[in-house]
Amino acid sequence: MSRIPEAFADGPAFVPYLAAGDPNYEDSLRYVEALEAGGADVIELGLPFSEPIAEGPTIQSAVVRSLEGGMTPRRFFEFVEDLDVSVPLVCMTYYNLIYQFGEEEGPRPFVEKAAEVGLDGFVVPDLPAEEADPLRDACDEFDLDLIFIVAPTTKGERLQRIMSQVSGYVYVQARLGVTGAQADVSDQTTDSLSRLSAWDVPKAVGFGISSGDHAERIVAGGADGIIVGSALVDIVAQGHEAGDDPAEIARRLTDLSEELVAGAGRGFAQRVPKAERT
Amino acid sequence: MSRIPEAFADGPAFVPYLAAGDPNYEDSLRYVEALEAGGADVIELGLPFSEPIAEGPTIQSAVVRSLEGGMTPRRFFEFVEDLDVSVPLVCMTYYNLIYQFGEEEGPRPFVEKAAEVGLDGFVVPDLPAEEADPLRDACDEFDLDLIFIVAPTTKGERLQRIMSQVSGYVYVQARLGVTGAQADVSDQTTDSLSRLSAWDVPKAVGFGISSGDHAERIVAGGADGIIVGSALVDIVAQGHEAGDDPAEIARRLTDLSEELVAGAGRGFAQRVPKAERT
Amino acid sequence: GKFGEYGGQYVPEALMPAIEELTDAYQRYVLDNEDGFMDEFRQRLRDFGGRPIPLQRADRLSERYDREVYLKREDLLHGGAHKLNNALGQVLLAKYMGKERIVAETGAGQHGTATAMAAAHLDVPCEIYMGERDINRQRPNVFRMRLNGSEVNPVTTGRGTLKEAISETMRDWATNVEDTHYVIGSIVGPHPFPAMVRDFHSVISKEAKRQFDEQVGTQPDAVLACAGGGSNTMGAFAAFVPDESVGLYAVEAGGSSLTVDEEAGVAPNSASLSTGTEGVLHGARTKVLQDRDGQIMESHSVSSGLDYAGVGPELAHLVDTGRVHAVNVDDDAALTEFHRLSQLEGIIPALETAHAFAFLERDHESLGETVMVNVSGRGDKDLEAAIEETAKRDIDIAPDMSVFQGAMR
Amino acid sequence: GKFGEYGGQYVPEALMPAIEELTDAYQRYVLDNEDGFMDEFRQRLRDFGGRPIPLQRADRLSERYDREVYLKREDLLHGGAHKLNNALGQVLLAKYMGKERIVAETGAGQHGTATAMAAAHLDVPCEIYMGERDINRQRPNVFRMRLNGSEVNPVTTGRGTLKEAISETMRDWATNVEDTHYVIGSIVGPHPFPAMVRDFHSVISKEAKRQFDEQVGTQPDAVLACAGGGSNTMGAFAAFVPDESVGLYAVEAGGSSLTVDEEAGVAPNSASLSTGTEGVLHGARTKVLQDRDGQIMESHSVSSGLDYAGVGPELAHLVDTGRVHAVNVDDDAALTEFHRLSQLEGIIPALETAHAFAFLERDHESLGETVMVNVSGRGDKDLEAAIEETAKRDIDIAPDMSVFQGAMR
Repeated sequence: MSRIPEAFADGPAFVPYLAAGDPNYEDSLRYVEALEAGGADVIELGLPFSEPIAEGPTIQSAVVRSLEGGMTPRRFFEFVEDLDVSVPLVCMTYYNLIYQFGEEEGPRPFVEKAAEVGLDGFVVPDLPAEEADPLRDACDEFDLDLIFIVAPTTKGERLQRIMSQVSGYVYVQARLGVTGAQADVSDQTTDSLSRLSAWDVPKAVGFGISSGDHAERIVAGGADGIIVGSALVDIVAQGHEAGDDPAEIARRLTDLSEELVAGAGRGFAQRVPKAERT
Repeated sequence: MSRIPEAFADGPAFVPYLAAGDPNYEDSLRYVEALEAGGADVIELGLPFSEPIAEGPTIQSAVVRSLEGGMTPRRFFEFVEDLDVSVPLVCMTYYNLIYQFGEEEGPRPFVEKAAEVGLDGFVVPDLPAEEADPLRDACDEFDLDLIFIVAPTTKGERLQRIMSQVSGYVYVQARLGVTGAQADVSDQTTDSLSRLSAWDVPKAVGFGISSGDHAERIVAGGADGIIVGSALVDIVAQGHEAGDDPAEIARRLTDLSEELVAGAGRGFAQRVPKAERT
Repeated sequence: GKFGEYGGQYVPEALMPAIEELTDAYQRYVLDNEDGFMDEFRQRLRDFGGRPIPLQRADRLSERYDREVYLKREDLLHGGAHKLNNALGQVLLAKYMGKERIVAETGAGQHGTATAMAAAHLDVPCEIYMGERDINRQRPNVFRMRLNGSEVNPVTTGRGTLKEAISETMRDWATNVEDTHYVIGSIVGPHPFPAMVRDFHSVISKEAKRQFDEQVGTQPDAVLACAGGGSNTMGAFAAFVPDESVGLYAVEAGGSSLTVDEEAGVAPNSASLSTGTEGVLHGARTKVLQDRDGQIMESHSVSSGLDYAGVGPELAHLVDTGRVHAVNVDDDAALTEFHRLSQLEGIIPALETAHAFAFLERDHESLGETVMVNVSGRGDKDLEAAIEETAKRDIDIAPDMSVFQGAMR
Repeated sequence: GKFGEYGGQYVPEALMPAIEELTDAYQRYVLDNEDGFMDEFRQRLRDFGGRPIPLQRADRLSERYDREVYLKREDLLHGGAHKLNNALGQVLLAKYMGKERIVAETGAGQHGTATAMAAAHLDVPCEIYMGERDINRQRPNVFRMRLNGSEVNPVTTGRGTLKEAISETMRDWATNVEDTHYVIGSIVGPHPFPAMVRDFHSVISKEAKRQFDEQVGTQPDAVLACAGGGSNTMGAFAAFVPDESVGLYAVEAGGSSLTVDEEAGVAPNSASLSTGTEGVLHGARTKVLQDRDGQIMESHSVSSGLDYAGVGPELAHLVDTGRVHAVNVDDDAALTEFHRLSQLEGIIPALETAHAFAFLERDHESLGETVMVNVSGRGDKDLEAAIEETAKRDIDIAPDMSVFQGAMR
C-alpha cells in the first residue's frame, strides 16, 4: 500500500501541482521543494506531454517551457530522485508517454521505473476507466495508486466503474472544462461531493482553486483535500517572465501554499461541528 | 457620281490613311494636307470609334489619341470642312457611329451630313454586305461611294454579293489579320487580285504596305491603287512622342507619300508592257 | 440570325467565311446532332462537368420571404460557374470542325478559366486574351488558366478590361481564322454565337423544368437570374420562355448609380437592358451603354463578371417584347445579399449571382408562390473583392474580419 | 469501438458522458436511421451538396498509363472537397441530438469551411478553432468561414497548426460538453468518431461501386486515395473493403524525406501509416509520428491537409492486416502531378489529391487494368501555395507565370 492514504488521514490534504522542469530543471527542483515547505501533503508532478488536451493555457505554457528545457520521461525520473521531499508524489501525465516507455509493450516498464524512483501514484487525464486495465494491473503489481478524475458529468454507472478502480484519492473536477485558476467556486463541486459520499476514498477537489478563501469553502463543503495547479504555475510563469530571483519565486510558492493550507484548515473547522451534530 | 473613280483613272492611285484629330485637331489638319502634297489621290480619314475591332495596335493608338483630343462625329465634319485639300475624301469608321448620328433612325443623317461637308465615300470595316442595305441606299441617295473590303478569305458567292454592292473602289485586304505595317507582301494579295479581275471597279490594296518597294511590287502585281495607313500613322506617333516640330512631321509624311507614289509608278511601269503584249 | 431588330453579323469581312462555316457547323452538330455531337456534349457535361446540377429548396430564404425559394446550383458545375456549359460545348464543336486552336477573351476570368479547363480536357491548344488590369486584379483565375496549360495574353489597350479583350480576341481570330475557333463567352457577338451559346446553356432551364416536375410538382412562378452579357440568364430562361405563366427577371448591375457621365464616357452601372440604347457592338446590334455619338461607355459593377457595356441581342429583344423583365439592383444591395446568402444558406455566391438575390430581397412580394434563382456561380473568386468592397461600406450583416493578425492585405 | 488494437476512447473523463451519448446517437440515427435521419442526410447531400458526384473516365491519363483511369470527382461536392459529406452528417446529427452549438477544428481550413457551410445551412451556431499560423496562411478559407457566419478562434499554443487546434477544440468541448457537439474532421479521435465519419464518407465508394456497374460494367482493380487523417481514404475504400480483388492504396505525404529528426522533434513527412508507430493521440490508439519517448512530432507536407502526425485507427488496422497498402510520395512528385492533372484533364486538384496521382504516375504498371483515383478536392485553395512551392523547385512541366506585371506577391 502506498503512502498516499495516510497523507489524507490527518485533516484536509493540500495537493499542489507543478510541471517538472518548469522553467528549468534546477529551479523546478527548488519550487517543488517549496511546496512541501508550504505544507503540501501530496505533490502532483507533471510530466509534460506534447499534446496536453486536458490543460488550460496556464499549464499548457508550463508544459512548453518544460519541454523546451529538455524534459523527457527519463529526465523526469532523475528529477524525482533528485527531489528532496518526503511527502508522497503523484505523476500526472498523458497515457502515450506511459505506454511508450521501455522496451516491453504496455505501461508496465513505466510503472516499474516510477516505483523504483519512489513515486506513489498516477493521474492520467486522457485515460478513462474503460481503457485503464493494463495500467491498473501494473500499479497493483508495484503497489502504486491510480487516481481517477471524476467530472461533474460523471454519474450513475460510469461513476461506479471509476470508483471501483480508483485508489489513493479521487480527483474531483470542480467544474467542466480544462485546468485553470478561477475566481469562483462551482456549485458543481458540491453536487459531485454529494454523489461521492457513498465511497470512503478521499475526495480531493481540483480545477480552479486559487486562494485560501476558495480552499476554505471547498473544504467546508466536504472535500478531503484540495488540488491546486494553475495558481502555483502562474507564480512560476510570472516570476520567470519578470526575471525574478528563483529563491523569491520559491518563497511566493511557499506563501501561497501556506495560505491555501490555512484556508483548508478554516474550512475543516467549519465542518467539524456538522459532524458532531450527527 | 462621286469624284473617286476619276482619282483612279490616271495610273495607280495612292490612298493614304490618317486618323482625323491625331494627335490633335490643328496638327492633324496639317498632316492630312501633307498627304496631298505628297501625291495622294484619295485620302481615307479615320473617324475614331471606341472599339476599333479591325485595327492593329498602331491605329488603335491613333484612335485613342484622337478620342482623347476630343474628336467626335460632329468635330469630324468640321475637320473635313476645315481641310484644305482637293482630292476625294473617304470616311473610315465603324457602323455604330454612322447609325447613331442625328435624330432619325438609321445611317441617312450621317450620310447626308457627310455629303454636305464634301466627303466622297465610306469604308466601314464592321459592316459586311449582308447588313449594308440601309447605308448603301443612303449613299445612293446622296451620291457617295460605299467601299467594301475584300479579304483573302472572301470567295465565291460572298465575293459576288460584295462586288454587286461596292462602288468607288474595292479595298483589297492584302493578308488576314488587322491593320499594321508589315515587312513582306503577301501571296494572298496576288490571289485576291486575280479573283477580282472579272470586275472592273478599281482595286486598291491595303494592310501592311510600308515602303516604296512594297508599293512597287503590289502595283506590279495588278493593283489599281495602294492604301497605306499604319506606316503613316507611325510617323505621326513617333514624331508626337519625340516632341518633334509638326512641320517636320508633316514633311516626313510628304516624303513617305512621295516614296510610295514613286514606287507605285515603278510598279505600274513594269505592268504596261504586259498589257501591250496582249 | 436576328432577334427582332437585334443580332446580325457586324464583323470584319475577313471573319465572314469563318462565321458562315460556324453557322453551318452550329446547324449540323448542335441543332441536328450530326455525328452524335450533342450526345457527346451531354455525356461530357455529366462526367466532367457534374450535371445534372441540383435544384435545391432554400429553407431559410423560403422562411424569410414566406414563399418557396429554389436555387439552381450552377455554382456546383466544374469550375464553379455555369460558364463550362458553353465553353465545353464550343471547344468540342471546334474539334468537330477540325479547328486546331482556340482563342477566347475573358474579363474577370470566369470564361477564361472555363475555356482553359475545357481545352485541357479536350486537348486543344488555347490562348486567352485578358486585359492587363484584369490580369493583375484576378490573379487566382490567371493561375488557373496557366495551370490548365492555356496561354494568357495581356491586352494593354484602353482600360485593359473585358471590352478591350473582346476586341483583341476578334483581331486574333481575324488573323488566324482558318485554323482557329473563337470561344466567345456570352450570348453576344455575331450570329450564330448568341443562339449557340444560349443553346449550350439552355441545359440549365431544361434540367430545372424537369426537376420542378419531379421534386416539386409545379413549375416556378418566377425565374431570377443576374444579367451581364446574359449567358446564365438566357440559360436559366430558355426553356421557360414559351410558358408565359413563368415571370422572367433579368437582374442587371445598377452599380453605384443609373445616371451616366457623358463627358467622361462612364456609366457607373452595367444596366444595358434597363438604360442602354440600340447600337452595334462586338458584332451584333443590341442594347449598349453609349454616349449620344455612339461611343461605347465604360461600364461599372462591383461584380466584374457583369461589368460589360452590352448585352445579348436575344435578351434585348425579349425585354422589348415584354417577355423578360429588365430590373436592376445596386452594388450595395448585391453586397448585402452576398453576405446574407452566405450566412443563411451556407452558399457563398459569386457577386454576379448576389444581384439576383438582391432583387429577391427587394421585390419578393410580387414574385408569386414559387421562385427559382439561378445561382450562376460561387463566390470563391470574389472573396478578396467582396471583403474589400464591404469594408468601404456600412453593411450591417457583414462579419467582422479582425481575426487576422495585423492589417488586411 | 476498436479496430484490432486500434481505436478506443482516450479522452478526459469530462467528455466520456458526451461520447457515450454520441455513441448512442450514432447507433440510433446513423446505423438504425431513426426518425429518418439517414434519409434526410442523403437528401441534403443531394440537393445541397450535389450528389451523386460523377465517376469520370480520364481520357488522357488512360492513354498515358495505358489502362482505364477513372476519377471520382469529390472536388465537385459543394465546398470543393469530400469534407462536406462528414460535416453535413455531423451537424445534422447534432441537431437530431438537440445540441445547440457546434465546434470544430481545422488545419488548412477545408474541414472548417465545410462545417461552417453545413452549420449555416442547418442554422446551428458554430465556432472553429484554427491555429494562428494557419489563419494567416489560409486567408481565403478563413474568409469563407466568417462569411458563413462561423466564429474563427485563433489557437496560439504550440506551432499554431492542426494538432494544436484539435487539442484546443477538445478543451472547448470538455468545457461546454452539455450543449455542444464537436464535429471532428477526419476518421480520428475517440470512438465513435472514426466509425461515424467513415460511414458519412462511405457514400463515396458506394456511389462509385454503383457507377462502375452502370457506366463501366466492371469494378476497379485498384482504388487510390491520398491519406492524411484518412477520411477521404476510408470513404473511397469502405465499400470496396469486402471485395479482396480490389487493391486499396492509401497514399501518404512523404514530404521532403522519410527520415526524422528526433532531436528537433520533427518528421519532415506525414506518413504515419508508412513510418509511424503505435501510440495514443487525440483520443485514439493509432499509428503516430512520435519520438522514442512518445512525444508527438511536428509533421510536414507541402499539402497542409495531409500535414498531421496521426491517422485514423481503422486505416492503421487495415494496413496491419494487409488489406490496405500504405504507400507514399514526396512533395516534389505531388507538385509535379498537380501540374500534370491540371494540364491533361482540366482539373486542378488539391495538393492532397495530387499525392494519389503521383503514386499513379510512379506505380501504374502494377495497378491492373482499371484504376479509380479519388479526386478528394479541388486545388483553388492551393493556388498560391502551389505556385510558390513550384517556384522553389525545378518542375519541368510547370507553366511560366511571368504574365503578371512586376513581381509575384
